[in-house]
Amino acid sequence: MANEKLLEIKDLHVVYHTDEDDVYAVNDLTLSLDKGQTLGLVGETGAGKTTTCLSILRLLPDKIGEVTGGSIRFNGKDILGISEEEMRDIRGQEIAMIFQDPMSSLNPVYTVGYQIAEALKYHSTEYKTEQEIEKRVEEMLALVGITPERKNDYPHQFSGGMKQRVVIAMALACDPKLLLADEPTTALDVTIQAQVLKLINELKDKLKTAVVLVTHDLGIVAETCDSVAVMYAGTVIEGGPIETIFGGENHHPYTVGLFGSIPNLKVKTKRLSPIEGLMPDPADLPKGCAFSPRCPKCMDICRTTEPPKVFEGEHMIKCHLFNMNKEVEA
Amino acid sequence: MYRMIIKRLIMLIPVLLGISFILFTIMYFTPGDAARLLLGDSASEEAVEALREQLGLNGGFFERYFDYIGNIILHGDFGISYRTRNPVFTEVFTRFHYTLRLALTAIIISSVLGVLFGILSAVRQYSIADNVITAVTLFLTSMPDFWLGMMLIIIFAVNLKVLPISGASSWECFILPGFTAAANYLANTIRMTRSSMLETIRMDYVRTARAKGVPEKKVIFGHTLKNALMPIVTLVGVNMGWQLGGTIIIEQVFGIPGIGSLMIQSIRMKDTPVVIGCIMFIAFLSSLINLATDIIYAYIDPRIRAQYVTKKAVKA
Amino acid sequence: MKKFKKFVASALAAVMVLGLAACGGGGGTSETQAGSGGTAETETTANEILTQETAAAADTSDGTAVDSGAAKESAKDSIIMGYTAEPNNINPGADSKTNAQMVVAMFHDGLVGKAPEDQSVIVPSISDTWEFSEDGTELTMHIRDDIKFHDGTPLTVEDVLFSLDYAVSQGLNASSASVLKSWEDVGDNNIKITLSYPYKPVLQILATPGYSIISKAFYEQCEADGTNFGMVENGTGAYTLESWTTGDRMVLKAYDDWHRGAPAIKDVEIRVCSDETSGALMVENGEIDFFIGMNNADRDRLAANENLELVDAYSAGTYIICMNLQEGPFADNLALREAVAYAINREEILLGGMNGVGSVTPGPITPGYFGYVEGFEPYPYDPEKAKEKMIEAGYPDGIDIEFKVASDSWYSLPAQVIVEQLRQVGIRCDLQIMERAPFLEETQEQLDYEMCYYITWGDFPDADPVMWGKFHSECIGQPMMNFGGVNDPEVDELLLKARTSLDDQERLDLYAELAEMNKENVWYLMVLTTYNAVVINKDIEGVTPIPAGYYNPAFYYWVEA
Amino acid sequence: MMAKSKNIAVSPNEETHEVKRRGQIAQIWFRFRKNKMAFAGLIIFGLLVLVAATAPLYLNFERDVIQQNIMDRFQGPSAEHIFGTDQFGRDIFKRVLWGARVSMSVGIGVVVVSLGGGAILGSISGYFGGMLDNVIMRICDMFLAIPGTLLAIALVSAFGNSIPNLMLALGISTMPKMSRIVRSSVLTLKNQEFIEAARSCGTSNARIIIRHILPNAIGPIIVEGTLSVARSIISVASMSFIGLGIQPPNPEWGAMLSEAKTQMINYPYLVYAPGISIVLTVMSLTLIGDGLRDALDPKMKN
Repeated sequence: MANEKLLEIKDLHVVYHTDEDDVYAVNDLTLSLDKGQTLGLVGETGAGKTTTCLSILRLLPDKIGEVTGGSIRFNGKDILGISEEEMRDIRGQEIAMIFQDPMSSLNPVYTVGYQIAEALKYHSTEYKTEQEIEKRVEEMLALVGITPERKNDYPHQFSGGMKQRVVIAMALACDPKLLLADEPTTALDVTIQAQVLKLINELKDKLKTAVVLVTHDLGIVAETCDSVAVMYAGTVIEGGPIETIFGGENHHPYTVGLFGSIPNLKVKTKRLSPIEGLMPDPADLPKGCAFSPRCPKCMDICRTTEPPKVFEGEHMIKCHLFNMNKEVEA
Repeated sequence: MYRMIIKRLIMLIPVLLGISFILFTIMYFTPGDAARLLLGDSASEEAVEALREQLGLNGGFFERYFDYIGNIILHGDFGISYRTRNPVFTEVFTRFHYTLRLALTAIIISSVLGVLFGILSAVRQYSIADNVITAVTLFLTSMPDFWLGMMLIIIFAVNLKVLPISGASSWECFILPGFTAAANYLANTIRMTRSSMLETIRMDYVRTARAKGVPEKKVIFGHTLKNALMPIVTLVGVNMGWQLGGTIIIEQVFGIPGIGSLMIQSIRMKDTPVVIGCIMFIAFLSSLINLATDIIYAYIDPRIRAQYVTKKAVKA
Repeated sequence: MKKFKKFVASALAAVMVLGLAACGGGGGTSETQAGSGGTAETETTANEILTQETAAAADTSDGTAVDSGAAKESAKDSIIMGYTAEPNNINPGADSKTNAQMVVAMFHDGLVGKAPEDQSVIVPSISDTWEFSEDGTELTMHIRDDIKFHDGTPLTVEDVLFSLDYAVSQGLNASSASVLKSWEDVGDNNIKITLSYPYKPVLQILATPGYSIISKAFYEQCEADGTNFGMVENGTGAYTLESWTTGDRMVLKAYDDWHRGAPAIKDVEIRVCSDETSGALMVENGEIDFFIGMNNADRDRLAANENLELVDAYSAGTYIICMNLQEGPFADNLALREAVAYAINREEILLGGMNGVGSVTPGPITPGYFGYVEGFEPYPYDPEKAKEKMIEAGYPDGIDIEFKVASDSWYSLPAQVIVEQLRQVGIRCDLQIMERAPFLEETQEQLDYEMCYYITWGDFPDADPVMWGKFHSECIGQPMMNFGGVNDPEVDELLLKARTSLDDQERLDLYAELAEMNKENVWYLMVLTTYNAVVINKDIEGVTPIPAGYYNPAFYYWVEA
Repeated sequence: MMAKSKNIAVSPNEETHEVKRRGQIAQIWFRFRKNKMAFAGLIIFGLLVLVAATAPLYLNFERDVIQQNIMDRFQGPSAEHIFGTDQFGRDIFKRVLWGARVSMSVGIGVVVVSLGGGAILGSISGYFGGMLDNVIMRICDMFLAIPGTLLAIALVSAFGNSIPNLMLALGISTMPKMSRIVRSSVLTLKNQEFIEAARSCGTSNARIIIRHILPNAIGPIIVEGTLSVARSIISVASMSFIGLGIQPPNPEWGAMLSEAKTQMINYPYLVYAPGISIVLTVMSLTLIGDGLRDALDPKMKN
């Protein structure tokens, strides 16, 4: 089971065409996820995490966002190649997504019950009649800890945390094989964050759903994920099973920086060490390694040549630092 | 809800009084003598003077104004038309239904076509259809309505002879004027629908709906339109209000004996009670329509409904 | 145009018929006279008619003058008439405008009526016989006792006396009311009207819709219960008012007991056309059968339409340029007025301003009206002479003047041509196109203008009302009257003489003399007169030109459905 | 003493604003230029303005524009008269060209009146707030409840018919709307720090409004002003159409249409050129206005 690949992304390129420039949001991204596993997608804001999720669902903004290269395989099927009809069947039923901001993810003019039922209505083979759907909605609400009577309430009658539970209920209503959770807790209070995460974890175990958890909170990653991919400027710069990222010796300077910039209660640090500088403008990426302008260990080659992917078992690092002594992918 | 309605109605009173005062002032200072106009060119000075006395045109400004407004407040009497000697409201009501029919035709045309083309334009953004619609919209907003009316008459009534040129005797008579009156609002509605749709289509909840695998049609007409409609409802309401008072020149072009024609005629004849009566009536109606719009708005948007219905805030 | 030619021909015929009738000792009754009207050719006839009408009328004292369309078979019994302006009300005395008077005349009768074929011929109506006293100051009229109002109540002498009281108290009759001094019941269903002075056209006055006979009881009833008398009717006329949707239409039904015979056309609808253009299109498309108020711009097109006919009547008015004689640059500056007279080119004004419809009229009286001066020569168009006169007037470098005109196209368009012609000789006009209300107030009541362009108007085809109103000093400051401000004792005297004379030739001479004086002094500059054409479906017969515009469908019939 | 401290405190403030604004203008221009439609509008409008401004160089008002040649009336379009001649035999093309002068200048005049009045009322209302604001805004409400065309008609009837009166009447009838727009701009600015700063230095209210608030509120005002000119050109034409606007022989487009109204069935060519001129002008102004709005506030753009 662990070896069965559910999601495989290869060399994905996504460009946003805006009025002024072309924004290279995802560049040469490669990822994979096994069934029932949890992948943590980590990176700063603007690193392309959300774009990656949207690409998987093929929900990039119409006319603006475009996949310019690479492939996404879900359950062995090339998602980018299938028709819109087929894709719609996958959405909601096989892949579901939880968006970052629960406040705006629910349609204000429909009751929450209706919005959960909707996913079932269009896909589910299991819940067909109205009663079955109603029952399932109530079941789902109960599952996420909301009294089923509230299904007729409108979103504005719920608080943020409750809304996120509704969103989760909605996402899981059809028992999807893959759940894309795009920073599901960022917009929430810390206490509620924990509840929501716990909920996702419980449900994942219960329903055997694979999860892509997008976050920039390494603590969460450590708690929930089986593997991790660190993204920077639209590409994965380091990835592998959780132990290789949180343990191990060799890390990408950016990952090091990322870890350094969060307070650690166990290790006494005098002060946090933030990464200097800002993410490069994705419309105007620097030559060579995208991280080079900010990299404390930057070398000449970094500014001219794109770094190769260096593998160390399942652990991958995309950096010139490790290029000399490790096997290099062609 | 009722409190809101009552409050809004009460707030209307000072506005109506203000309107009456503004118009009374303007009409007072307009040259020309209503009595002379009524009797015609060849009437004698004495006859004119007698009529002037009879109509109460000889008093001072404030005396006449307070007389007028006093009658409205105390007796609900809006006076009689100097021109026909009929009560003002008889005059207004015999004309009003024409304007109402024109306004409704226009509003139906502009709303239905406006929303449809607006959606089409938004859904197929940057397509040929979108560009054509945008161009037509721009053209419609740039056209003086009377010129459009003239062109429509030349094309449909004179050359093709398929529609009547003027008058108000059958429903066909309202097609050309309806289109003419609708043109500007049609353009507005298209623009508004388009931008509102585009804005809503980008909303997270629309993405959520798509992520659930909701069919595109349902996404557009359910999730997006229902939200995008809200500003459009307001626009339709405002349009309706303006249509009632704004078809003056179109009524002139197409010879519809509506309230606009009555007002122009009354201004020319210095028929002050009718002018003020008409405008107060229109202002009152527009306010009612605005109120209705707000109620409809509340009906569509549960968030606003909640404000009026109950104050209970549900916390998790 | 076809119709126009036809009626010119018939007018000529009328001259001959009338001549015969006169020779035959007054044997002619009104219905034997063929259609005539206000053409230039008929003015002499008009005079003759006036001399012999009394005798003619007296001969029809059996009271069975049947002259309505009833005598003919009509192929269709309904008609839709279009009018560009709706009456403000149908109270006989309240609204002097043609549109109101036309409708009033359909509902009511006067003491006497007019022959449908010829407006200058007086025929019996509510009064079947009448007689003037020797000195012409007393008129005894017999009132028919078999006439009923629309509500079925019989018409009495009391109603007639009341109607005269009512009529003279109405503003619009002011100019004519002074002729009528008193009226009384003299028994045997006779009334006696005493005149202030001998006045030949008094029967013409009594035949205008302003002197309609109304029901006293009905009027008092309206007063009592607050009904708006201007929105209802209870006359004795050919039609009754079925319904009136203001701003849209009036629906009329024939009154089959009409004493002039049941009208052949039973249902009449008077539609309000928003403007001249749409009215023209409606008559073209057959939406209406009869259109009054045609714009000259549409004339050629309608004339060419083989389903339609134009019925042309000379307008009852003459368009005039007025220069303020009381104050401003034109007062006391004859040379400047002469400069204007030489500067205008009437033909161009007629073409550019009226689309060439009508004719140039140098004299003060409209063709077809009693008092029209034939062969009257105006100042020739001579810009060079005009420039000389400008120097003579003391304005070698030209002059800036204010030119006021009412906004209706038939005033404002010719005015624009005049402005242009005056500019050529150095008179620079500031053209002010005004709403009618302030225009009338400023130009006619306050005499607050330098130059304006307006119209004279004669309700009935006689020179007196027009000439008296325009030239008599007592009429200064009265609307539609002497707004030029002519103030000349000699003129006043001549006017009085012409008014009270019983000798037609003397009157004609006097009016010719006045016309000459007007030309010499350039008080009013007569420019043109136009046709008041109605456009009708070619299958309607019986429509004759009526200069004052009081068309009555009671006399019409259809030859084909 | 006061004056001195003002200099110290305010001048740098103003300068920085100046610098910022210049940068903004360049940015706005950049965004505007990228908007092809708006730029096309600007070019069309520019050409129209050029035609209007230079008309006296190639046309003689008396000889070409108002002189009648009655005998040449209603000549259809030909090489000599490309849009034909009107009922007084005047060349329609030349009149339309000259009409651009009249239509545009009156249209702009109307906006100057309404913008001027609106800026004064709106800024007073927004800046001082309270009772004054309430009174001004309620009066605006009353005026807004009266249909604009009708108010203008009534005002022109009252004032009398002339170009200044027409501009005044149309200006007054659009003033309430303008006041509201200015007021809302002022309201958003009034509590910002730099205004507080100016106020704390004792700058007079009038100076704050004129030097600090209005220049910063200018964006939406310019947009509204541009669109307003477009609407005013239509309003002026409408007024002329019903005979209450520009008086003959002055060639204004609406007045030309009004003259053509009775003749349009026989000579439809009379209504084409003036109508299309109006559409073109209004369209170009609308494009510019919309473009400016997008350029000033890129967030608004879809």
